Amino acid sequence: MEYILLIVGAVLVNNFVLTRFLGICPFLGVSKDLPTAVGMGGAVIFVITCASAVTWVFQYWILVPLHADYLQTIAFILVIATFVQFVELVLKKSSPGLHRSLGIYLPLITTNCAVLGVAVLNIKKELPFLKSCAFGFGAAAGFALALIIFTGMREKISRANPPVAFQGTALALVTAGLLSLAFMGFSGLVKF
Amino acid sequence: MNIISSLFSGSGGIHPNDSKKGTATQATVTPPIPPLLAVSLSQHLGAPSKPLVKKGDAVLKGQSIADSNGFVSSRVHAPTSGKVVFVGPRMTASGKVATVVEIETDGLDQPFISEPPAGDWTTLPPRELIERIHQAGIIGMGGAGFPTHVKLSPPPGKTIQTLIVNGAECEPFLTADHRLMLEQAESIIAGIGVLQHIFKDAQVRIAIEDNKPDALAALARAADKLTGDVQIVRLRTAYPQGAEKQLIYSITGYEVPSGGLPMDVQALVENVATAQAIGEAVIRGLPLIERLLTVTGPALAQPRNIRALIGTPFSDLIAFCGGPRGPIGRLICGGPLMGIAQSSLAGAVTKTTSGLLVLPPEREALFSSMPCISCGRCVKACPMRLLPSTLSEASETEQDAIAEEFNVLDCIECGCCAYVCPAHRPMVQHMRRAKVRVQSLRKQRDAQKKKQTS
Amino acid sequence: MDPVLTQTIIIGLTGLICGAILAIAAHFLAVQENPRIEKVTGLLPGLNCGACGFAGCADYAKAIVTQAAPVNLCQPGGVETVAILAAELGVQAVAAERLVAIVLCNGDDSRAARSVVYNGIADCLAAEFVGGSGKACRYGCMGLGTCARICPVSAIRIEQGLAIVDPAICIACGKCVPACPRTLIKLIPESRSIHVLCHSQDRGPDVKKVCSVGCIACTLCVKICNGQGITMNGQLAEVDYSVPLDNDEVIEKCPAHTIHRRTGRKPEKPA
Amino acid sequence: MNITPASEWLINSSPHVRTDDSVSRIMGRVLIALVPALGAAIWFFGWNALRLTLACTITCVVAEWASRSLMKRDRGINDLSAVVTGLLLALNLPPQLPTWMAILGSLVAIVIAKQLYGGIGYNLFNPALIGRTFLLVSFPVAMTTWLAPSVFPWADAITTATPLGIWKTTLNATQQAPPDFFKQFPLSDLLTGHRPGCIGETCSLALLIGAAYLLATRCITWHIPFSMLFTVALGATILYKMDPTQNLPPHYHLLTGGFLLGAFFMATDMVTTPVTRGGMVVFGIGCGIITLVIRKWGGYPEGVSFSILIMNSLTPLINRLVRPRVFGHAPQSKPA
Repeated sequence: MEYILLIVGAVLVNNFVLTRFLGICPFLGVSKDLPTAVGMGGAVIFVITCASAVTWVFQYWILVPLHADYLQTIAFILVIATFVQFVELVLKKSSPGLHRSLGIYLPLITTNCAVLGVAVLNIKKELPFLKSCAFGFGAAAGFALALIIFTGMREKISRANPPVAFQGTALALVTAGLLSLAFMGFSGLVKF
Repeated sequence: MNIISSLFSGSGGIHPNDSKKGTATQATVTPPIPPLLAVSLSQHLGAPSKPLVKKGDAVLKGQSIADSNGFVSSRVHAPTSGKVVFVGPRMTASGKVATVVEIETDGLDQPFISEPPAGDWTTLPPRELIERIHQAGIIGMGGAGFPTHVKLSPPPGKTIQTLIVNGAECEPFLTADHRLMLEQAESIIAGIGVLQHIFKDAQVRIAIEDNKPDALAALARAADKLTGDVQIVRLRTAYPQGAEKQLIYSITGYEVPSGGLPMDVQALVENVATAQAIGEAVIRGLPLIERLLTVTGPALAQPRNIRALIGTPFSDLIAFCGGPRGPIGRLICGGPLMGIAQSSLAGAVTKTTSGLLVLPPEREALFSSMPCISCGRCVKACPMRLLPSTLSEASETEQDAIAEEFNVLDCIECGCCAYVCPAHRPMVQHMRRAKVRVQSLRKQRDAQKKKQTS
Repeated sequence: MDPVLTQTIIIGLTGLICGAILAIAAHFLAVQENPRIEKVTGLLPGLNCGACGFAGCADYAKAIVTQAAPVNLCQPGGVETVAILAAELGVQAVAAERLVAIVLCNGDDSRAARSVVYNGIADCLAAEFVGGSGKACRYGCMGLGTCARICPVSAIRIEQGLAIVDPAICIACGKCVPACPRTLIKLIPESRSIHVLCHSQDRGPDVKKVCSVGCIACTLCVKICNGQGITMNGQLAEVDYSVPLDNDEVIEKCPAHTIHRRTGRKPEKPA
Repeated sequence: MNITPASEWLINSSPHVRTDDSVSRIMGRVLIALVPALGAAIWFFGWNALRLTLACTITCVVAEWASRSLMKRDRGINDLSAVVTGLLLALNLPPQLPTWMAILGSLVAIVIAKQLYGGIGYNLFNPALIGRTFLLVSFPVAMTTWLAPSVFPWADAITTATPLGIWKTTLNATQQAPPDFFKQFPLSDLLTGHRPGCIGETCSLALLIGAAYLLATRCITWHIPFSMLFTVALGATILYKMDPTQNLPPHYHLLTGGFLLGAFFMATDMVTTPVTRGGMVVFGIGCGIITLVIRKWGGYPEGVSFSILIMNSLTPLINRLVRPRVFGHAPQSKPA
């Protein structure tokens, strides 16, 4: 039950994109068509969940015993970068089409604040290992969910007729804001 | 003959005011031979016919004036005797430019062949019956104009189990098929007899909407002459009940697969008028040179069902019906839901012209450029279960890939979506545009693929 | 332990391990790529207009490198790109003459008659389904601007219901050619300057009824130039753009004022 | 023969007949359907109701007209959709809300939620709900201060709380249902509308009359409101059966808060809801579940507007995923 609440909280209540406003760059960048968004969502879920696990191990087995937790940020980025590179290699091999449409946003997961954010939050909240993984998964699933919903909306916007000044990213940002307004309804759902 | 009700009821459809009262009870009349006939050589689907006559030639009634140009093509005959005064490109009622043969009639109506073909047709093999149908220039008279001899020659491996004779006439205003069924039931049944000879084991289903009980009764009476598995089927009145795919579903419960033909579900649909023409051609050796059509509409003085020669100019038809009553706003060749708007009176009757509709000017324009408000009425009305709302938006923004994904190519252009649209969007035009664009997208993609593999 | 040392060791080791993992992964998951394709892509203008017949610049580059496709297909790039590509790949190539698009109709609202009122989508392809946008001529420009919308460089404008190409801007990508449902747009060598601006196959009297500048098929121009440069195609005089034609007489004598001089050249660049 | 010259004829693609119905007529019918609720609002909340209604409606119409003019687009306010938005927003506001807030909410609704997308047909979210939610998030106190209804002639009103508000705060504070809750809010008051709440949401009877009119004129179909109603009723029944002391009985779920107004007037907004009937059912079920979840576990006492907005955001996906099987696309057995 605790795990479910943790995940629900991370997906709906404290959605990384919609309430913490982390990871906006790929959120806007790869939300133009559905298959790409689903691919990106999958990649992010994989990277964040694994990164949560590995950074937890890294923190508590290496950095803490060595009293080097001040290296947290730089070490985490290193680990995350490795994961992202790995995902990129796999994707390039297995589905070049998806790889091409993700483009620059795939390597950019590395610097995606959401990934680092989850890792750092795990440590900050002093979550035990499994909960860290669950939280990581939930946060990533929330990102994927928001991305997919947003992609659907952007497809509809692409057939809309906005004033010229608001075409493209401007309107996408307005939409993201309205979406986050709607998601505020979930606030207080899980006290976490 | 018993009348049974159709077992299957398709989805979607609309119930417009059928406006048939004015002409449904009027017997067919034959106008005098017009002074000039404009016979198009592209009345059918497929390659235009090759003209066999040139300017100055004298022609006789029923004489072939154009020959098939390939397998999917048809022949054209002179509807009456006279002199050819022009052969060349002209605007036709279909809204396209086509080769037209203009005949100055001599009023003598001299026939080319006077004798019916010798011998008993029932002893002939199907191949020869089909050849007679080809020689008579018969094409689908319901609207599409597909050459009938092609339809009757399924490729090897395909069999026809259900032969559906379409007397649904679901378009509002039109009553020509209705009158044909009342006045020439015997002749239609004779044509069905010929079709039974071609497809020996096929069951015959004569489909008529339940708003024409007299036609149902007339055909039921006449059909007693037929042997084999024949039934009259009463259809629920709805538009587009008479559309080929919807009709096959109503009768057999099978959906013609996307991109497929009726023969893929072992069915064949012939319009009642076509069936009648087949009988005339095979039994009496007469080519298709005239047809019944309804000249009607609120802006016409005397709406009538008319037996018109192919090539009769629309202006003669309107004059024969007493001319317009008040100003004309639109002239439609065909029914109000699938007909073609005319930009002049220069059009002329073709083998597929089922009606001529004279409409008064509207108070407001029919279509507007208002955005879709996603009310979903078109989705409910679409008999193909498409999402016209999304498709029209995709067409508007030229998102051809979306249009393709949402199956725009399955659209039958019946017009139900545009009929119900409260935003008055030109839905059918959007669909047609998206279809053309998707097809060219596919062509491009195929070409690209070829390039990559080569 | 010295914190600096700890730091170095931790980060160094982590980096090493990560690097090793990636190296192994890269070895197993390697994808072959030809570096020349990328280089050639960089040399192309990057408009992705598709005039070369490939899906875009990258596709064309791939075809050049792997299938030895000719290097002179890029229209927007013009002579310079052909020269650069030829040098890069070490092949001989002659740049074809620069092409420009032209609309073979001159029937704007002041010259072409209107017969009906069109009520529908403002798009030529859509209007063609119902026989046009209301102009009486069945062959001429409908003026609904489908070509103008598809043009990637906005070289086409609609003036009084007639599409006009600005040759100075046109990059000859050819997108407008199939976009015109009445096939009025042609790509022609830029040095050709005399045009029969009509596409009507109607006979003279019929043309006269619907347009004041339509070709009435009097064949005078063909006689003047002895069939060299202008030929009859049915009821229409057509310029044969493969033959140079520079004869002002055809312009002056044309009774319907259908023939015009329009230069296709870009204005000379100041040296 | 006297024939109108063809130059006055119209040519258009088929079909050549169409329905007489139009967007402005649909909007007009929605306005008619809202008249009973508006009447009840004025009856119970008097001048405040009138003030909010006028402020919202006028602001919406003016904002719509101004945005259209600024964008140099045709078709201003004659489709009545701005009036509908304004009226719906007003009916969703608490009676004592300052006028300037109502005006601000209307501006957000029309300018941001609607015209930025290109106007009617293109908006993703229900504009009235965006306006209301924006106000709720920005001015939580003003938006959750309620007045007790006082029947004509209107006396000075007393500040109080809505039934759902009382229920939630008491439950959160004492872990027990508020005492006298059902005496304080008898079923009859919920039906007539004699209870605190947003001005248009209290009178269930008036809303039901309007809903019946909308259904009878085929302005809305049953799919969204009834699947939403059914989901909430079912969920509430299950919860109530599990623990009657901690959960509201199902009919209180349906008759309190903005449920009826939301289900019949906001969740049925055509533009922001799915087009397929299956999609509409999914939409309604989704709204019902989210409403119940927010009411039961969420931080806000009322979740109808949020649930509709969240489902609005899912509409494009529902339209894409819940589609009927296209004719001829089935894996069907061929005739033998």
